[in-house]
Amino acid sequence: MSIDIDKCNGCGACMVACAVENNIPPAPEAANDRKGITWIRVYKVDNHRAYPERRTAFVPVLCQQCGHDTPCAHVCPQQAVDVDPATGIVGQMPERCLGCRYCMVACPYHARYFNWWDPKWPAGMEKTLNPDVAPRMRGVVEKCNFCHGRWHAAQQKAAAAGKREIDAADYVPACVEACPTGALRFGDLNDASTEVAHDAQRPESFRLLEKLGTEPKIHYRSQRDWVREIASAPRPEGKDGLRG
Amino acid sequence: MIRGKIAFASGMLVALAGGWLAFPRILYQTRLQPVDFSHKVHAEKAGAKCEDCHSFRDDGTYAGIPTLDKCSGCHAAAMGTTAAEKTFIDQYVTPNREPQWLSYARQPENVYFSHVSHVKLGQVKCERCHGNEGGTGALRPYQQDPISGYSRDIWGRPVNRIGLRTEGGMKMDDCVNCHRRQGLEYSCMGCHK
Amino acid sequence: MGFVDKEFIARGLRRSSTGRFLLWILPWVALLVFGLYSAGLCLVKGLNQTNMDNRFAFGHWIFLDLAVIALGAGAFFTGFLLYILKIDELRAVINSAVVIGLVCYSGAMAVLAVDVGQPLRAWFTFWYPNVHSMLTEVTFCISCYLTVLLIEYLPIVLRNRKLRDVPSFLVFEHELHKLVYVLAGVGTFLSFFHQGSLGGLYGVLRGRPFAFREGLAVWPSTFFLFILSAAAVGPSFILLTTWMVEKLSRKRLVRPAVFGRLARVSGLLLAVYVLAKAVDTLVWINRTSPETGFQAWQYYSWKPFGTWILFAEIVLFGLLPALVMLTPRLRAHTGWLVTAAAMACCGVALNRFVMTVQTLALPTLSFDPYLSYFPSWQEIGTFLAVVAYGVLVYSFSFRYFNLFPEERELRLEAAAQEEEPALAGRY
Amino acid sequence: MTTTRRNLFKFVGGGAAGALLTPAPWRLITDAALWSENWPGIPRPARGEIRARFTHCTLCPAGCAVRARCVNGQPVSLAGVKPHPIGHGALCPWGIAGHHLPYHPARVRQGPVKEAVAAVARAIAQRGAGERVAVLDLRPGRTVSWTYRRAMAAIENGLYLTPGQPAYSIDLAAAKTVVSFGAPLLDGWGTPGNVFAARDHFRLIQIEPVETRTAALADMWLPIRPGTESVLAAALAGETTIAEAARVTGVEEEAVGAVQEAAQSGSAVVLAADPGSPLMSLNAKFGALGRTVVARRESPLPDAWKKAAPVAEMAAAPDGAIRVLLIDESLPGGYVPWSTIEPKLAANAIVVVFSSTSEGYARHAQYVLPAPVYPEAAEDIGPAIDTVAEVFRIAAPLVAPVVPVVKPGEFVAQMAGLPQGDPLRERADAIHKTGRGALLSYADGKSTPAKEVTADDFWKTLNQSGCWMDETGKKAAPSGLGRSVTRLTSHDELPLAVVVAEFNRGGLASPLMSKLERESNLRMAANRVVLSPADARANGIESGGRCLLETACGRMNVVATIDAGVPSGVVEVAGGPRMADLCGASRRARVVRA
Repeated sequence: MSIDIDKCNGCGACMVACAVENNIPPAPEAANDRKGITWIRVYKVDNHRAYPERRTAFVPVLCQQCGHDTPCAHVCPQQAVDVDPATGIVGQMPERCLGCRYCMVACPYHARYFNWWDPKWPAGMEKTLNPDVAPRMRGVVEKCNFCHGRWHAAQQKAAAAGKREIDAADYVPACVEACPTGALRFGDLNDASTEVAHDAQRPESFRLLEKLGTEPKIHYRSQRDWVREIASAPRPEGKDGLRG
Repeated sequence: MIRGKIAFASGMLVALAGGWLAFPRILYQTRLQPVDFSHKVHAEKAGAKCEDCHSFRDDGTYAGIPTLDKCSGCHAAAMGTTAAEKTFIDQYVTPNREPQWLSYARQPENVYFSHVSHVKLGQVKCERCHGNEGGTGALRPYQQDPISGYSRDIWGRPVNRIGLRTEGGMKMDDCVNCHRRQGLEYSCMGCHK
Repeated sequence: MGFVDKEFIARGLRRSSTGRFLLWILPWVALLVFGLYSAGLCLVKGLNQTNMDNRFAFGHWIFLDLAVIALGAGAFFTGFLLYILKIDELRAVINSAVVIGLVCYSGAMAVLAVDVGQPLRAWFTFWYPNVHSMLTEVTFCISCYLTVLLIEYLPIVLRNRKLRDVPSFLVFEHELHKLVYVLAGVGTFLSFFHQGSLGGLYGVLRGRPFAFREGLAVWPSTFFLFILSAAAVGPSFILLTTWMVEKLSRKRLVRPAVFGRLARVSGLLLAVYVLAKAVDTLVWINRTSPETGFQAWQYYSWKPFGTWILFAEIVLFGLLPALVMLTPRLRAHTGWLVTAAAMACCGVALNRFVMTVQTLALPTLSFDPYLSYFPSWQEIGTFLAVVAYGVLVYSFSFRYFNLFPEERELRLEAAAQEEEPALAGRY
Repeated sequence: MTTTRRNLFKFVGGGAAGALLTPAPWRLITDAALWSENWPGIPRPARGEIRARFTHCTLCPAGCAVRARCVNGQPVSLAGVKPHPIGHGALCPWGIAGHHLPYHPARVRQGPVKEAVAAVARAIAQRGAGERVAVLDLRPGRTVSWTYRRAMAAIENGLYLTPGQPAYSIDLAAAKTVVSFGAPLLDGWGTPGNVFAARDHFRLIQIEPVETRTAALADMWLPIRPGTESVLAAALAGETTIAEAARVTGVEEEAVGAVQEAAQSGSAVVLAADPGSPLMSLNAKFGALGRTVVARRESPLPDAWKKAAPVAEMAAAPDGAIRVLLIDESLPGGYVPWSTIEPKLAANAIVVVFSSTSEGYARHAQYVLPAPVYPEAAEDIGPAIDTVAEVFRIAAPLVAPVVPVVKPGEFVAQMAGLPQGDPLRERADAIHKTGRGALLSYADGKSTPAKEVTADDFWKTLNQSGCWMDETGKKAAPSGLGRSVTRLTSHDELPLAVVVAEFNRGGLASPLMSKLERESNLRMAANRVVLSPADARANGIESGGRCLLETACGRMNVVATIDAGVPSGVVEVAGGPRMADLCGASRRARVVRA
């Protein structure tokens, strides 16, 4: 996936679409931005300056689908996390997870979320749940998996046509489909002909905490220098500028 | 001392008897299907083929057990003379009430199973998993494990799956075994949702 | 009840009256009940009862588990010294050590069971183990070692005055005793491993450069540091507890020589540990961390965790107690001895704290805030339950079983000394 | 003595040993784990046939085309319609979760319908001479709006009131430069898809006191002192010197010059946060009229509807004259502060509001009647502010109302004794009769000339999968651009200027909005304000602290966030009815500790 930060206006459509698609319940009253569940979260990032030099950018952060010794996958004690060799997507199995949260500690991108509460929808709203995704139970970890429900549907459609390979057009994650500004793009990075593969090659393209060597598969890009800075490690003097 | 040994042995005996004989009986709760339906009759008399009712939709999804309108198509009025049909028409067709069929082979919610990819791509026969349901004269009672909510067909007949025939169950292990043999085992996400 | 109670107390040992004993355990029982209640809340209502969150996924439970298990290391290490290295003085404290070990490990396991979101599935780790995960290693070793401890605890129980009446028990106990060397060996092996993998738990986190360490083969340096530190403070903790029991029961339980020996072992290992830790830290600051793009200095610029914490961990609670315990003159004073032991224990606890809490508090993404966390009363309560449980198990063991083999002799000697002058006067 | 007891122990021991050799314990352990995977309380999503249905979103005047993914007819997710010439398949977060609204826990579920009908009838009958019956239509330009106007024409002394509706639309595609005075261009203004499709082709100059989402992505953001926009406008118009403007507004001179240059370079357009603001008259100066700012076009009407009450604004209504006020708040739109409405009401006035939320006028009305919510109601949406073509689009209901609702249109029509009928159908037929334009079908993206389909097919397609468009009409210059508003009454004793930084139309929003407001800090919750460190310090407020937002009209409990990105002397707030009522005409406030 590739993300153009200069296009993102931080509307949050991706976050809502994701929650709708993946049957993520609305948070109970007690939840805050550290106990909620947002498989994709758009962070408000700024240049640490005061008014009027302050400039803001919006950075959608979802599971970075790390390719090389995936931090979460190799710490899970009971194989609830795996990396699909075919797609490279990091899968999380809520029904295998025992909720030890070791994977959350291991993830540098905070892209994993724990079900602190039982999933609850307002009366009647459970009618609007997506049949292609199973709701999770309390006490397990979950995360973005590029809308595997849609992946299944695409496969099923292909199978009905007697094909094993899915048609790329049939498989687009909810956030990408929902993005009104076209900041998010999705495709096969290994296929040089795709848009995303091309985006990844651009000079202004970067990945978060690349030096950790986890080979994330989300390629961000921005023309603004200070925005590209966010890819590197934190600088303490900046911390006052951040809103918790 | 000898009395002690007897005590020990008898205790063991009781436990063994309970665990092997009584437990399997009390574990499952048995329910009857709402309608006394005969695949046999429909196949032979009506000459229906499986896919007439258990059909695929255009997007590849599987319709599963047909809904009432499918039945009403023919059974708007009694076609035969059986009591079963009469009750079916009186209780469901006329009031247009969907019968609550009990699905023997319903996988748990977290499983993604695509019939079309197994039947079309994998060339798997229906009987491979469902047995000869289509040839039966009556629907067998539905057995469910109330704790796990699994149908007994999913788990397989033996309570501990000891001495289970290769196609005896539809638990994950059974899927995995077959997929392994064919080298079609990719990732958890392949079959879970 | 009273007379029954008396019958259970070992011959030749003085124990307080049943009434006073009940008085002593009462508050602990109360604490236990409260703790069980808060643990129940976490189990029934879920972990939303805690103050942990997605960013502080590990909380004070994990920190204290690590600390407790490190302190409990006394059990395996004393066994190792006694049965494998044949340091015979330690026979005086081995029983006590076993009980402490048992308490620490079983307590830690209990808390872990509350800590995981789905305890009913915890056994999946045994059924579908991921061999690459340090946590798998920990789970296997700890649960195995817990069984070992139980088997080691059994003879102590069976040697109880009343239970001896059952002949078969006596036989069984005797058979077990033959096993003790094997058990000590197995226990040592298992413990080395899980102490290590507890360290590995953090060392392998390449996503958390503050914790990430290089090492040998699959084991990061923290693996070995944890083993060392645990082995070092184990004896200190035994020393500390024995001393406390002596004070509380107003009895002499072991000879001074035993204290000295424990202190020497502890001090020696601690010194080695401090050295290793220092080297490791330098490598980490100058190589490991910068290579991941994180300058080590910035970890310590997020208040309150300044460099002082590094100093406290290595020098104040590491080097200092090591020196004290290694200097004969200071070691001679019980005061110094106990203080040093206590400091050593604090040092390791602090190390576990840094590894758990500071690791999570520090930001990884440049737009992360620096996080703080304070446990909820349910979390604290749950852990107090473990403390209470520990005190109770130990109190009962101390009352009814012979934890300190030397205690009887020491009493007779003391009595003899009192009678001396009278005899002298006769002739 | 203990043989019996000991044997009992042995019996139990044997039992335990035996049990381990049976399936029971192992099976139970497994079952317990399986139980934890689907234990009670986890809902089971309904399975069934999955099909796409189409409608239009009525949550804002943009009326984006929507493709709903339905399971057995029940919508489970919404998305835009990709091939759409205006929407380009984009939806905003509110629209994406719109299908949750019928089940919203805070929805108004019942109301005193009979009593309301009786009370209104009585009041109309008994009202004195000159006492008015008024409908306040928060979303003018719909077909039902015409029903109201006809009803008000049918009733003597009827008044049809709106929050004000621009007589123009903006042709962004034709614009090379957009000078926006705080219009949330990239965050809810007009039709999202249309704006973003045009975004790459114009230069955006955002003139705004704080850095909103729009300012953050603008090509040029001019931080301006709140309330001094008119001065800058005067300078752009050449009515004052640039130096003077710079002094008053705090915008650098060269910046002002640059804006002037860009604006005069042709094909520029000036936008204002309030579409009716006098700032819009700048467009005449820059020759935008008829090019980027064109006359708004409404789709054809049945001739029978010509007898309709004129459109008036609340401010224009005589004081103390309104005896009966019916407020259609079923669709959130513009909001007239209560402080503006109150003086217009007669002493014994009856206020009836049709709404699904208790947040808006429900707080002031005697009778609150439950209105249908999207996607329950059959509505149509007038052209959006950035729609140049003539359009007619129907929001076909996707679910049956889940609570007993009152349709405001029918209520008013009955009250006024209008002839029965389906206005939407009548209008559709009228449009079809003209034979102009084309019918766009969403299912296949095909567009067929209206004259090639029968009236019934026309109606069917409009309701199931499409809209009517006519792009052939000529661009005309709008009239009455920008009304002169009553001077803002400024309360100088209040230290802080209120700036609405979070665009919020009010009305119900999906519970999933918690993802944006509470589970992340992406959007400002209604009860939050943002202050500069200086002002926070001055009032002893710490970040996350509870405090009171005080204005001339009242006070409100809020939670403060401190951000160095906010200029001192400014308090950022989230919009919405409560805030509108709180601020009233003035835009100044004070924040104190609670």
